[in-house]
Amino acid sequence: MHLAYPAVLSALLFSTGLYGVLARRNAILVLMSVELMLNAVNLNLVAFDVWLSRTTRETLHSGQALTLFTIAIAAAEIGIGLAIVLAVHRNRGTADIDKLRDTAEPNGPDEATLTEDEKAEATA
Amino acid sequence: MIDINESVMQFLLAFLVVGPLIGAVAALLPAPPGLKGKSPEQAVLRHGVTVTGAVLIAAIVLALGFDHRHPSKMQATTDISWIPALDVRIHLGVDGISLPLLVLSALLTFLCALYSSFKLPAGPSPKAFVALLLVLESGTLATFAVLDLLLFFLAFEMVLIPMYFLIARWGGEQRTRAAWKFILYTLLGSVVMLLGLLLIGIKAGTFDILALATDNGSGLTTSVQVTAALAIGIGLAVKTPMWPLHSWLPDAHTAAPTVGSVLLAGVLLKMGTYGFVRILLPVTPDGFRTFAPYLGAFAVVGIIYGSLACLALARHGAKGDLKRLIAYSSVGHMGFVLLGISTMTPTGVNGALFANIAHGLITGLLFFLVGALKDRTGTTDLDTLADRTGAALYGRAPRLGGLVAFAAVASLGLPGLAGFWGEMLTLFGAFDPADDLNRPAFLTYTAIAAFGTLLTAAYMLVVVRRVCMGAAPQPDAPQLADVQTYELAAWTPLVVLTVVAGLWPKILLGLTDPAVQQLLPGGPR
Amino acid sequence: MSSVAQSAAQSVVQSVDWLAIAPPTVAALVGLAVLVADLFIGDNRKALLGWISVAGLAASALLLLPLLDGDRSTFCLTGSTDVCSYTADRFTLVIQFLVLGGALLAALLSVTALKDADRGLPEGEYWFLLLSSAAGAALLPASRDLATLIVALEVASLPAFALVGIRHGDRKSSEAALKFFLSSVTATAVSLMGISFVYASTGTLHLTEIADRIQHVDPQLHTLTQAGVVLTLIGFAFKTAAVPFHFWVPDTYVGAPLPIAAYLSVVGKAVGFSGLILVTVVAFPSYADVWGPALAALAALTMTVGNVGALRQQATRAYSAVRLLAWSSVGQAGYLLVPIAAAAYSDDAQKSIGSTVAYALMYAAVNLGAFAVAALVARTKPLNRVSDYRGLYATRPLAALVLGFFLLCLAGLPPGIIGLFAKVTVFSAAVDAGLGWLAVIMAFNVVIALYYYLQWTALLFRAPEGAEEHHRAPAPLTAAIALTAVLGVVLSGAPQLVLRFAGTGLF
Amino acid sequence: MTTTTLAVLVPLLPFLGAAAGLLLGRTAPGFVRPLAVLPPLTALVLAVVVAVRQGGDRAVDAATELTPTGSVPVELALHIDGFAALVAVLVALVATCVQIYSTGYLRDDPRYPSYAALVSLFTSAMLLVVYSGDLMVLLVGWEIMGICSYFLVGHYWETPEARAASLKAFLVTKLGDVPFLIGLFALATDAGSFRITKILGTVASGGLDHPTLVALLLLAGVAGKSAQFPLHTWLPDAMAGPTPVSALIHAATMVAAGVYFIARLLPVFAASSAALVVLAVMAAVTMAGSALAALAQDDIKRVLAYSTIGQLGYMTGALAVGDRGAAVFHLLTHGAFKALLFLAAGVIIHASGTNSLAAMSRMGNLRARIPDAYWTMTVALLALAAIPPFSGFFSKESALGAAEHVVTGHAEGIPGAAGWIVLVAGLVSALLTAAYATRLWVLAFRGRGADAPDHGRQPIAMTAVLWVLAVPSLALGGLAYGRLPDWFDGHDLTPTLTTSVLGTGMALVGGLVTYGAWRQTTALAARVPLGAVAAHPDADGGLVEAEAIATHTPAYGDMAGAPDPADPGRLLLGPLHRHAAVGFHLDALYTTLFVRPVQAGATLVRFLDREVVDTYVRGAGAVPRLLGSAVRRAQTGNVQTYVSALLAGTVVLVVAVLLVAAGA
Repeated sequence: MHLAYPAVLSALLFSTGLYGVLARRNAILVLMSVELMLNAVNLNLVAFDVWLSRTTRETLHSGQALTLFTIAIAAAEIGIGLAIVLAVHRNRGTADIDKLRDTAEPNGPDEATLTEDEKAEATA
Repeated sequence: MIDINESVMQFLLAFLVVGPLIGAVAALLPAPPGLKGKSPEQAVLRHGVTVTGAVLIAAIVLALGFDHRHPSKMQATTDISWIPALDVRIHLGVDGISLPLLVLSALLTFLCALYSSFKLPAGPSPKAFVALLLVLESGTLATFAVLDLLLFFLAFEMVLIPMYFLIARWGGEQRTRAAWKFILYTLLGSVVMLLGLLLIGIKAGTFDILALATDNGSGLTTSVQVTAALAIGIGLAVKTPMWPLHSWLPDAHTAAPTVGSVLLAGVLLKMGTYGFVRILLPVTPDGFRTFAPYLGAFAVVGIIYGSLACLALARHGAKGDLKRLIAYSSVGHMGFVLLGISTMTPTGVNGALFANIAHGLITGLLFFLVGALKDRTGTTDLDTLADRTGAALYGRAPRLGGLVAFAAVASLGLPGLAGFWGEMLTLFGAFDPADDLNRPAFLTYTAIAAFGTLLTAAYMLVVVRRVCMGAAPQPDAPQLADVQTYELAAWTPLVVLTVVAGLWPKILLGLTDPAVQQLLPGGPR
Repeated sequence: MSSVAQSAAQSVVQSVDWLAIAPPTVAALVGLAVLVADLFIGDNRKALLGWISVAGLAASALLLLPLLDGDRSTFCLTGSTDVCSYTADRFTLVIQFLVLGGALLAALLSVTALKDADRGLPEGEYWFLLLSSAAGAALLPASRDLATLIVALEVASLPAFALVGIRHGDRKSSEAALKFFLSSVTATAVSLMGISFVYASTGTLHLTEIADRIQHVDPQLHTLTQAGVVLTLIGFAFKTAAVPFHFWVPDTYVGAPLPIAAYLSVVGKAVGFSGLILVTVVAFPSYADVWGPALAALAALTMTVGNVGALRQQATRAYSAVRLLAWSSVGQAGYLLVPIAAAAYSDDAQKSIGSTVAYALMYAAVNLGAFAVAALVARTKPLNRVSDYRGLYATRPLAALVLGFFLLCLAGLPPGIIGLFAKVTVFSAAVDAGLGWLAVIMAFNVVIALYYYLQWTALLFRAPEGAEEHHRAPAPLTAAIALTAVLGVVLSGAPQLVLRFAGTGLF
Repeated sequence: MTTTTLAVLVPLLPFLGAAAGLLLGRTAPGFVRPLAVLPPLTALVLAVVVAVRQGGDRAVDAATELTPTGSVPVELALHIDGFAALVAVLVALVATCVQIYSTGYLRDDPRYPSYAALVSLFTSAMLLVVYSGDLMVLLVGWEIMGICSYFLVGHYWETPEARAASLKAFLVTKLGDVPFLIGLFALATDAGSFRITKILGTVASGGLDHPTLVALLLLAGVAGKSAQFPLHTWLPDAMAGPTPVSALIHAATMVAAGVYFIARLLPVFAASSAALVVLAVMAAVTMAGSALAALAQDDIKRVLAYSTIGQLGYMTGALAVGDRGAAVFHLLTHGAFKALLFLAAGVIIHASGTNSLAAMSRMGNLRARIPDAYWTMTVALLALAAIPPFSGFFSKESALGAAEHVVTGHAEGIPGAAGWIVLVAGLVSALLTAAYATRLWVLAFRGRGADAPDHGRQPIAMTAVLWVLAVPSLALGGLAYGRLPDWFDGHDLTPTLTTSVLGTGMALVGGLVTYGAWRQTTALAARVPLGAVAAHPDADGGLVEAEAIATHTPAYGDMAGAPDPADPGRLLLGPLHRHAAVGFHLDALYTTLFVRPVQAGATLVRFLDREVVDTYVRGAGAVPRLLGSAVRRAQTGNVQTYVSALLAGTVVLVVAVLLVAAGA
């Protein structure tokens, strides 16, 4: 099979993941699309490794080694990602990314707009 | 005159630079050592006076121990490596050019400390005031004593923070805006200068001013010299200040307290011109030669611009502030100094250095007097001071009036006083510039600058007319206290030095001439 | 037979130089130990965990000393022994010292933070995460192949996400964690894509081998390689918070607990720029014309945006102090990038890299000091506003003087002599490489930066408004402040200690 | 004591007197008066001794280096030839007389100590100019004289006229000094030294590369200092100062310094004939114009001021025809009788309580009140009008003789045109001089009407000085025959027949015509009452004069003229009177030509500074602020914008790098 097929597929996967990250509103779905991007990279690595081992007699297969590492890292990331999304959901009642505006740079003088619970928390 | 062995001289010079720093740290300690005054304020102010006094005595002893027979040789040199990675060496030394400036700075700071120990400017704790004053002194003395490009930059920047706080904390109205404008403008200039210094240091392989000066720019290609001269020139021009880059000076002076103005005008402006003579002239002669006519042009415009601005401020109904007027007069005087340097002739540079010292003495005295006037009448606005016919200071406070007249006359460059020799030699240098500079341009500069002296005379005497003269003071007019003893103590050295330097210019020119001859490319090696 | 088997095993199993990999390993092991110990220690003696972690970090830092004598490398390919994955040369040791020192200071801040939160924060998990992140950060400078590099980057980052979001029930903390997480993971994905392209064109992951093979890549793959080189940089540029990737910094620092913000601003950035150095100078020296201009542009943009962003912070707004420090760290990242960009143009790349390392050491000490004083003030005024620092000199003179010194070091003005000379080294790297325009931009930035640093310093010495009750500063916090202050002053006195890296070659 | 040490003491003593006076003026008023009078007296004695020792033969030369300058060193040098010796004697004499006179004139003026100190400082500066052999040291003395004249003219700083006059005096002289300085530089660069001897040597060897330009530059300075035609407008206004000051500074010494300088460096001027012609024209215009203006002045001191300008015109005329002996001879005689005229005028103002001739002409037998002033003033006026036996006749005739000498073609190198211009102008102004001298004498002493108020005898100090100065006004002429020429490098100073007959004839005609005109107009005086008298008549001279000056404008409409039909001058000048009174509107011309453009420039600069230079600085401050708000607005807080920015940045970076790599 020619190298182009997996490369193109991985590019497509990567862009779908990218679209998912940028467009989806729910945090969980964003996490899934991030996973998609990482797997696109894995596909790419494995494809190149096979192609390299055939053409240049490369014996170390470091591509596949890196793929294993990436899979491990992706797993760890999802673990922490979900934990954070859970914390966000518990604090806010929703996992909608667009609502996360508390730490933005407020424009006007924000003494007045300091929300109640922040005041509460400040005085704690 | 008196011969002191080399190591004592080295110690003296090192003490000049480090002493004030130690004094500053000591001032911050809760119970500053030394004389116990009535209150802690009194103690810390007296501490300030003792430290600056010690530094002044050290400077005078250094001047006496200095070998006047050959002032072009660098004396009292210490040379220790500090940061090998950047090739920065603590290389101190003093020669005919830097000795007068060192003594002037030490004297002015001592007088300021003395003056403020009796009359503290309104503002927060005097402890901080004394500490800042001492750090400022250490910065200025270091600038004149240091012979390493990067240390020069370090000393150049060391004065920024103390002066910022002096203006921002103890200043008059609009002080924060003026302090910001001062520090940001000067910092931009000095950082651009840093680029030039680095370019020289990297291309020539060393940051040592002495080594660079002796091989006189032969180690640098002309294009490098031109860029370096431009960058360093801009940085120094902001500090001098040269005409288009001067707008921070009037605001800083109007807002600064008396002591701040005296030090700003008396010492800080000299660092810029000293940089021209010590770095640009010897190290990048070809680069400087390309810019000399433009520098001359800007200098001359600065002279006329400064004088006309003063005339505008001195006019009736112009709501002109006296300190702002003196600030613009400094722009004019510094125009003369720059013109002298741009001629690249021994006469011109001698004139520039002499005018430097003279400006320090005279403008320092002027600012002291205006400060005293402000303490007495509460305002420096010329219109409120001289309502219709004039403030008649001759009548109400004759000695103060006499001193104001003396300072004004010295400032307009009356021969027989210090102001004349600097301007005369600058004009004489410009009349006959270095042979590869185009003569007609410099002849026009001479003519315009000479006309500038007339304008200077005009606005100075208008100020004397509106401040000192006036209708006979009515008996009910508020009584002005005449000169106090502490004021007299602070001002007499300046008056005496102005007269001595005027009547016997050899005291300064004898020192600077051999050093300048050796510095300039054409001069004898 | 056994010897043959052994030799066969020998040939298959790589020989591991345990001393070389000691610093990161010790940190990781102490982390695990703390995690396990957390189960057995009762609630009232949780502080013990803190001191164990601090001791662990100190031990791993001390373990750097034996490595000083010469370069040691391990995990090498059995074939050619000079291609190794882990090398402990001078560059690694300096960066590891920076990382472990930074983590130690952050740990000191955390001890007080945890005590103040009194069970608000889970101690066991907190220390485990901090130590593991420190271990990852210590591993990164030593890694000499892209796989270890990425793994180290992730090991350093993942605990950081958790640390940022560790405050239960705090909306800001979880929100900041999520933002940090999403941005970082996307950047890593992009970086991995770049690495895959580089792997495709060179066929290997070891940096030294990449450097040789990348010179003669077959022409078809040339554009792919160039794209790969730039994409690989993105992950590390993100970690240093270069401009297009800096958006997460203010939000994360505000949301995170203060010690973690300090940790991120120093160790996070150290990870970023050491990764950048390894990738650019060691892996792709021949592609200098590719990453040189890119990094120069990034540096200029980062400086300007960072300083200008900090300029507009209103002193009275909530969290403005931390936000100001965040923007200032973005600005400082710009200064860190300049020598790396200059390395592309100058003939002696290692000398200009030294400038980054020197500047980073100064920045680490001074920035952590500033955060320490911020933590001290935050204990009484939780809103962390810059206006809360008004008149600090009246109540805590020493803290005010020290904070003033740190801010002026960051600004690069004389009381902060080490700051000034560090900036001079960066300037001289730029001028030496002929990047005149970058040096001029940097000059303007120094002036803009001075405005907000000096504004804050001036605020410290102004007359205080309300009456201030004075209570004792906790021991670890005072220790941290004292340590950084002494470090700053000693370095100001003898800048050669730090700046000597700018003089000599590091690799 | 060698001549050099004596010569050094001459300027040094008044300087020390001045310094002592300034320092302890207020603390020890007791011996301020002796400190004022003794130094100039001893200086006079020493000057006479030096003059006698020098005796007109070899010039006394001595020099030590004052300072190295990098190219041409400045030396503290003495160069005393015959001219210097005699002028020094004159200066010392007049200064002593003025100091003695001032002790009486400003008896109870609170500011007397500083006044006396400044007069001594002035005297030492003038003596420095006279003796100095180095041009730069001469310039130092030159400008110190200028500043002393500024302070002394501004002595009555309560009156607005004095405030304006002092500023104007200094600025106009300084305007002259600017080209003067550049001229000195040109000389020094060509001669390689500031020493007069070297410069004269270079000129002799033809080393001066463009003498006309140098001469004109120096001429500007001389015109400013000696109040010659273009820059003379400051002298009449300077009469707002005390009379002794006018006598010393604005009659005998400072204004003569310019003439003396040209006499010292005549070869420089003689090197270019164009310069001599310009000098002659300038002298001619000055002589005629000032004489006309003097005829129309109402203030007695302004008449004398314009007369001084005219007499200086004579001296420059004599120099224009190359005879510096005649010029310095006239300088000496003029110094004596003009100082006497001013001091006598002081007495008159003190006695009559006014300085306006119109008011004096309405006072009866003023001469009975002040007999000394009357007789000495008559002697001086006759000398001024150049009537034979008096010294004025001999010195003026020697000048006209020199001009005639050139006209008849005997003198080589001097353009004939210069001779003609000087001769004709000299004769015309001889007539006019006699006219205004007679007018002054007649209006002052032949007034009719109520008797002048009697305030008892004038202080002895003032009257004695008058007689002391009357002696040289009378006798100095005789010296023309005796030993004077050998002091002045030997030319014959005796008056030639034709010019003396012509000159005396013109003078007599002028006097008689004015007397006739006065006879007709005096009747009108009774019908038109005019005049105001000072408020405190019995105060000391200074206070009376200050009030007289202050009241002149309110009483008579303006500073100079007065609407008095009984004034013979009005009859003689006719339509010209109105213009002559205000000095031919030169002041108005200079204000529009110089003062207004400078003030416009000042306002332009103030506008430029506030609007242009500052806006750039403020703008530079605003740019980072704008960028800052843009950056802060970009922090929207939405993660997805952050990530999209991140990816967009990546794409842009990759594309840019590919383009750059492909392009490069």
